[in-house]
Amino acid sequence: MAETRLKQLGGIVARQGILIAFALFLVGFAVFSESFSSTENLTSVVRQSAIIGVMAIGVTVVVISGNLDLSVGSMLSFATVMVVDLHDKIGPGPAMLVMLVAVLCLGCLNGFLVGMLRLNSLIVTLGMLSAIQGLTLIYSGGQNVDIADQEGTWFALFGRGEILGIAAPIVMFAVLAVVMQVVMSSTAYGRRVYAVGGNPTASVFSGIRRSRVVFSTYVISAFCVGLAAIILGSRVMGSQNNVGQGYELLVLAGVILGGTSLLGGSGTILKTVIGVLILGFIQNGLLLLGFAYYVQWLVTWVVIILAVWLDVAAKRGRLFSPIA
Amino acid sequence: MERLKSNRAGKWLVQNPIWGFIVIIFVFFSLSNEYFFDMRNFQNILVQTSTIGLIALGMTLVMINGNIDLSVGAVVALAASLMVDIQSWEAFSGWGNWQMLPALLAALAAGTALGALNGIIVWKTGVDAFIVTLGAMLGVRGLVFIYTEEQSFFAMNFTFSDIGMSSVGPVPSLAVLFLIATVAVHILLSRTVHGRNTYAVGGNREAAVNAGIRVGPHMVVNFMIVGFFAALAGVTLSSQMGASTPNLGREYELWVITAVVLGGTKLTGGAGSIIGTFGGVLAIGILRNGMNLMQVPAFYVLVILGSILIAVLFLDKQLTRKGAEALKT
Amino acid sequence: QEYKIGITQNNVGVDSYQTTYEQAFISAAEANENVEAVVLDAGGDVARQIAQIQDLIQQNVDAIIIWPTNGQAVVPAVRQAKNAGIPVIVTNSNIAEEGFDFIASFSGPNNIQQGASSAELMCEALDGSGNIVQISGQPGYTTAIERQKGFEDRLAEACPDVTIMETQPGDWNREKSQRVMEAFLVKYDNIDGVYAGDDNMGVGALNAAKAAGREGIAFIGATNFAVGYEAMGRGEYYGSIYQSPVDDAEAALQTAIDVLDGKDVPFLNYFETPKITQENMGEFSKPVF
Amino acid sequence: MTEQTQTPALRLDGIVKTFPGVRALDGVSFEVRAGEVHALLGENGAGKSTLMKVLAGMHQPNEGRIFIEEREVTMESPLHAKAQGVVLIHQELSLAEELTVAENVYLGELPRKRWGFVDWTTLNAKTNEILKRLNCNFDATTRVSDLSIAKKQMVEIARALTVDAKAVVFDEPTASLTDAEKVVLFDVIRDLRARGVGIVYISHRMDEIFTLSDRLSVLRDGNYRGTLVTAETDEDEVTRLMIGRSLSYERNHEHVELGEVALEVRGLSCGSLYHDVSFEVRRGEVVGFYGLVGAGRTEIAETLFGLRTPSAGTILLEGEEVRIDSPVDAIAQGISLVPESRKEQGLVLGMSCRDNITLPQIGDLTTGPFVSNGAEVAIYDMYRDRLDIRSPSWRQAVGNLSGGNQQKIVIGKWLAMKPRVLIVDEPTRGIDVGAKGEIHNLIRELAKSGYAVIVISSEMPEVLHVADRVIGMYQGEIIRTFDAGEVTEDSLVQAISGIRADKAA
Ligand SMILES: Nc1ncnc2c1ncn2[C@@H]1O[C@H](COP(=O)(O)OP(=O)(O)OP(=O)(O)O)[C@@H](O)[C@H]1O
Ligand SMILES: Nc1ncnc2c1ncn2[C@@H]1O[C@H](COP(=O)(O)OP(=O)(O)OP(=O)(O)O)[C@@H](O)[C@H]1O
Ligand SMILES: [Mg+2]
Ligand SMILES: [Mg+2]
Repeated sequence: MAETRLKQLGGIVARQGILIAFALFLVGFAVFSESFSSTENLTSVVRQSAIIGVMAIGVTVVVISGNLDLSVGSMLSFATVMVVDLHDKIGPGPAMLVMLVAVLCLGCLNGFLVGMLRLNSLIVTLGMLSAIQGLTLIYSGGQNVDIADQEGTWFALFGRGEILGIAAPIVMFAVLAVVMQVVMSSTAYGRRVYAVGGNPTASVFSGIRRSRVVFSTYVISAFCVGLAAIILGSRVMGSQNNVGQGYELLVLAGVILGGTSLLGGSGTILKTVIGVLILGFIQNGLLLLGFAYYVQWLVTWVVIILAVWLDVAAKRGRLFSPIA
Repeated sequence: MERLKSNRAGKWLVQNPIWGFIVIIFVFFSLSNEYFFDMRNFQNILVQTSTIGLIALGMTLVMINGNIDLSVGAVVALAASLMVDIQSWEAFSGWGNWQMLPALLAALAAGTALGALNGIIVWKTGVDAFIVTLGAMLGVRGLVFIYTEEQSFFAMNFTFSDIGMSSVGPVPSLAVLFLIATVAVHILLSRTVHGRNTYAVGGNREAAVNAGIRVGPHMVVNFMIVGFFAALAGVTLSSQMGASTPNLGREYELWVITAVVLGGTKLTGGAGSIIGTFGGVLAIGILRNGMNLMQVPAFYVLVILGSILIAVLFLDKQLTRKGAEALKT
Repeated sequence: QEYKIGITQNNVGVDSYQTTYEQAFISAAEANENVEAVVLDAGGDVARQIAQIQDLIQQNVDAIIIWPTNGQAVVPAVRQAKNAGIPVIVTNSNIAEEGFDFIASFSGPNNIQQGASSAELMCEALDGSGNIVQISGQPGYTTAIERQKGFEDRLAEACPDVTIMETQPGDWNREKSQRVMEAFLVKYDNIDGVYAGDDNMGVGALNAAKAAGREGIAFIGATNFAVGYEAMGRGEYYGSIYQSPVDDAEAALQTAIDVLDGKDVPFLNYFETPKITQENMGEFSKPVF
Repeated sequence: MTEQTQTPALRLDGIVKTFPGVRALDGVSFEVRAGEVHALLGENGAGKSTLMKVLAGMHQPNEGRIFIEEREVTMESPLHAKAQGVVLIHQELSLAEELTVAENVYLGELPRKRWGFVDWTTLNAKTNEILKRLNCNFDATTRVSDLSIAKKQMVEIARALTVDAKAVVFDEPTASLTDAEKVVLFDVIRDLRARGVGIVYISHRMDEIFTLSDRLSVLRDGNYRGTLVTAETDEDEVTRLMIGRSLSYERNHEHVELGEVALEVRGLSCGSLYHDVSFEVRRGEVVGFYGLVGAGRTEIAETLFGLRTPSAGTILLEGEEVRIDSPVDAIAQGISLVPESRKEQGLVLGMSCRDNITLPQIGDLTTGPFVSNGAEVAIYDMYRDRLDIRSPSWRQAVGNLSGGNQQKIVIGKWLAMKPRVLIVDEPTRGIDVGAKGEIHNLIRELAKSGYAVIVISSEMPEVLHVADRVIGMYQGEIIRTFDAGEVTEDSLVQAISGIRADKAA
């Protein structure tokens, strides 16, 4: 009995190759860099990862439903510029509210185009990437924005403060991850998202309002971007028009590292969290080891592929792919 | 709409809606801007699109295979750096203009080799091409910076940039090269065994495996082709500039993919054509050129470009719509 | 006599400097009734900039002002313009020497000199000895390279006892720079000074140090931004280099007009970029960006 | 009969194949002689397809040996198997949609000219020859995506004729063929047999097995159960071997009290798909729709389920006119549709059995905001028992089940909705005889307990057996409605060929 339990456990662990990869990295960096494993550094990395992480949670939902969202990067720029700019004009509370509404509108637009009109999500969100970048520049006139009173505002809580002794970004990241994980795994809504991603036609034949489900995933994604913008704006206390440039691919990398398939229908939020943390720890670890930036890029190349390879190899039970 | 579908030209248009869109913007820019409708401007457009265009040719194959290559932008930079740097090596100083040859070979070989590397990793590890090439996008850029030590290179020999600016008869050489490559890849895809297998591998991988197509090596070849074209694009781009910079080609992958998908290639693989891709490339080129000439402010260019991408998809949807009888799923 | 002057800028909107430059240029052109300006933005892409130069030649403008996305790569396009009989004025950062034959004039700041000035500030702040870290601009861009080079060369010369422990790029991005600084702070507990390629990144580094509760670090930047100016006012930021995009833009336009008017213009037309520190900041107005 | 020799064309010995959690084949041995049609039978999930995939090199066996003409071989890959003369026609379509018919037929072996160019002339000529042999009325250059399912199946079959095969395996080739195409296929198979090819024929349709095969072997739960000479056995014996008991095939027409009209359709049309369709279904009644492929039956069902917008006509449920704009509306009105294509429309293949069964009602299975695991598993268990679904656990991804068990999951999914009107479109496609009987009984039972049921089927015995009334359709029109007593095979065949009752009489 106990033996079979153990075997089962072994089987489960073996199938979670990404966890093993994650553990290997942590150990590896800890061996080579003394400062890496300090609590200070570990929390610092998780805190830094919160921005990408929060966005990746939203994007995971979109990807599970079988679509892509490449607009999150420029949407982050837009949201951060907006919330920082409005902060001094109408106060932190209203600023966040207005920004969230604006971002949700963009999410609705994405959702309408992909969900209702059934347009190709890659091109739609690429188009939105460009359009939102333009909107941001038009909004700010191309200027950087800053918060004048950095010390006095309670807006500082989200990026710099602590909740119950834990850095606020980490708390927000964790809470969001847990909530979304539960939503995806244990609610009817989550089940519908998986169904739509797994087989859109069959989901319609099962009485699922496919358009609405897809629409909602983009709203969730946009909301997550809004949260990330609050963290980012508060952390930096300022913003520039291209802060989020390139984030779309980083976010997607985190999602895929977590094992979510781009084809839709599979993946979990918690694994995305792990994927994002791996990215964060690689970046941080390489920085601490003092590699030049281009060496960091090279190593990241190798490490990303190794991590995902380990994951897929564990799932299929053999190292090399069987295709001829 | 029904009448449109019934005649041959109409049917063709429904299959390649991008060309309808090209006609629209072409007429629009011709009417609204005095500089647009001009032979020299058309040549400019062809030359300007040739970079994205060359890469898009290879990308079409890879995407019909059901894969993707995000590392093309970095390969452009690598090939450009090799091309410009190697031709000024001491060793070849006595070769006259032939000093460009080893540089060209090195650049193309590097691109092809990196393509092969991507392909082999995708094949052997079974890791999604998206993640493999996303890694390579970063890593190859790292190689570029290591090789160039962060420097831009400049071709002492102006012949190099003169080639980039030269013309064959009335048509710029780069445009000619691009057109020839387009025809060649079109023939490859539509007439050869490899090309037809490309559709099979992307359309139904299991069927392809069962039919005995060696899917792995097949994909590697297509990755090599896209690597080759990305390198070729790097060479032509550097010859337009007579120089190279390590940051060359950033975000090209996104534009290339946009062009290919606009041209009707499916992300999931199995469908697509070079004629469509050519249309997609041209559409983006005309839009950019037209907006430059019309002096649309930079911020608005982004908004317009984004909106138009989406509009094209919408148009496509309208053209291919099945009508009231269709299944509502 | 009306001049049609085309300008292709590096990457408007990527930072406030470039945006303010563009606005200043447009308003200067509007103020001058003899000038009709064609304003283009290359979005940081060399290839697009070359295309824009070709488009401007196609439109037969009287002069082209170019803010090179890359000093080397634009040379052949500039040569093309020259061959078409259109004078070219380079602004903000210069093109490679090989291209000097094809341009009428350069107008802008001297980035090497700026880096050197920052090094001098650093020596001053640390009294000639200490350990510092450097956060550079986006790798591969001329401005970043020149400032880094100017800084490093001058530092070794002026105060060899100041050691640069590590240099990492901050990509002109405040958040990135903040992240880099957080890692530096974990790694080194003896940082005396930070040199950042511009104030935007400098303030990011400052944010990180403040959050970690580390004091006594001298922050020195370049291209004084409003945030940097304010931080200086609070006594948190040591100093920077004052560089006005408005001066930059106006100088470029004026140079172009002078060239067209057939006046004699110096080939290298540097404008002043003085050091600004907590002491003398009163002499400067707060930057508008 | 024909020149049967005694040398086995093909021999399998002690084949074992396991999947995680499943022992699909447990030491199966059997042989096929050259020049015979050897039928392979077994319940859904018995391991027939798996065995054939092992033979064709798509799966590697854990144990066991394969002999071709008494020579031991290992099948490394499908191509390798083909090279040894073994061809498998898949149960599921396996075509590249964007390519032409010819390219699919010769997939992997396109004839070449110099420089790797495709030799189109040879390719199309050779393909057209095969298509002619198969009596297909489409051309080699047609794109596969433009073909109907039946025609795609013919393309799949055409593949078997490209090589000089020693053994050809047909895995349920007739599941989506029309009667006319079946006749052609049987001729082709007999022709192959005459040429001395060993043929394995898998089907759940007894009539086909008895018309076509020389011998038959039975698998059960991955075990070999025995081989019989077809001429010396009967359905009952085979069934007993397959499922361990006889089937009582009582024709179920003791008169049921019909209730009021549950569903009435008046003058329903949908563009060119079907035209002016009117009929009614009472509670307690099973109405069968019979017709050829393309008659428009599926489209009517889809309209009733809210998936198509009718261009004219009204739908009444229990006397009240209703608007059904989407499946959500249909479900709310108590209509269920078991769709025609289980893979595309019925199932989310990557999801577990349980999740698929509960998908349409997932919103009602919640306690608080959360889906109740207990309620879900209870529903799964109930329909697993009722439909005899064979799956190692509810966690198994539906895609890993055998075809027949997948179909049962779809049926279970819609029965679980307890609908007022149940529409089943080709409900027993690919289902074994035992389960088929169960499903038929289930349909009758459901009707008896007050459901209104519509059965769309292309199998005449099925309609005749299960339906109270049969509606014959031809090219989008109802030609004739037969009451239970008056329906005969002949009149039905006439109706679906477009011959109206008045003319026929
Ligand atoms: N790839 C797989 N992974 C896991 N289990 C599998 C896989 N393929 C088949 N099985 C299991 O093996 C058993 C045999 O399946 P198989 O498809 O051979 O049945 P079959 O006899 O062809 O049934 P049917 O008549 O329904 O087609 C089933 O229990 C099935 O669930
Ligand atoms: N390949 C095809 N191309 C164009 N139209 C088709 C094609 N196949 C079918 N149709 C049209 O679709 C309509 C219905 O087809 P369908 O095969 O779904 O009917 P059905 O009665 O449900 O048949 P079955 O249930 O046996 O498949 C017909 O009007 C037919 O003309
Ligand atoms: Mg089977
Ligand atoms: Mg049908």
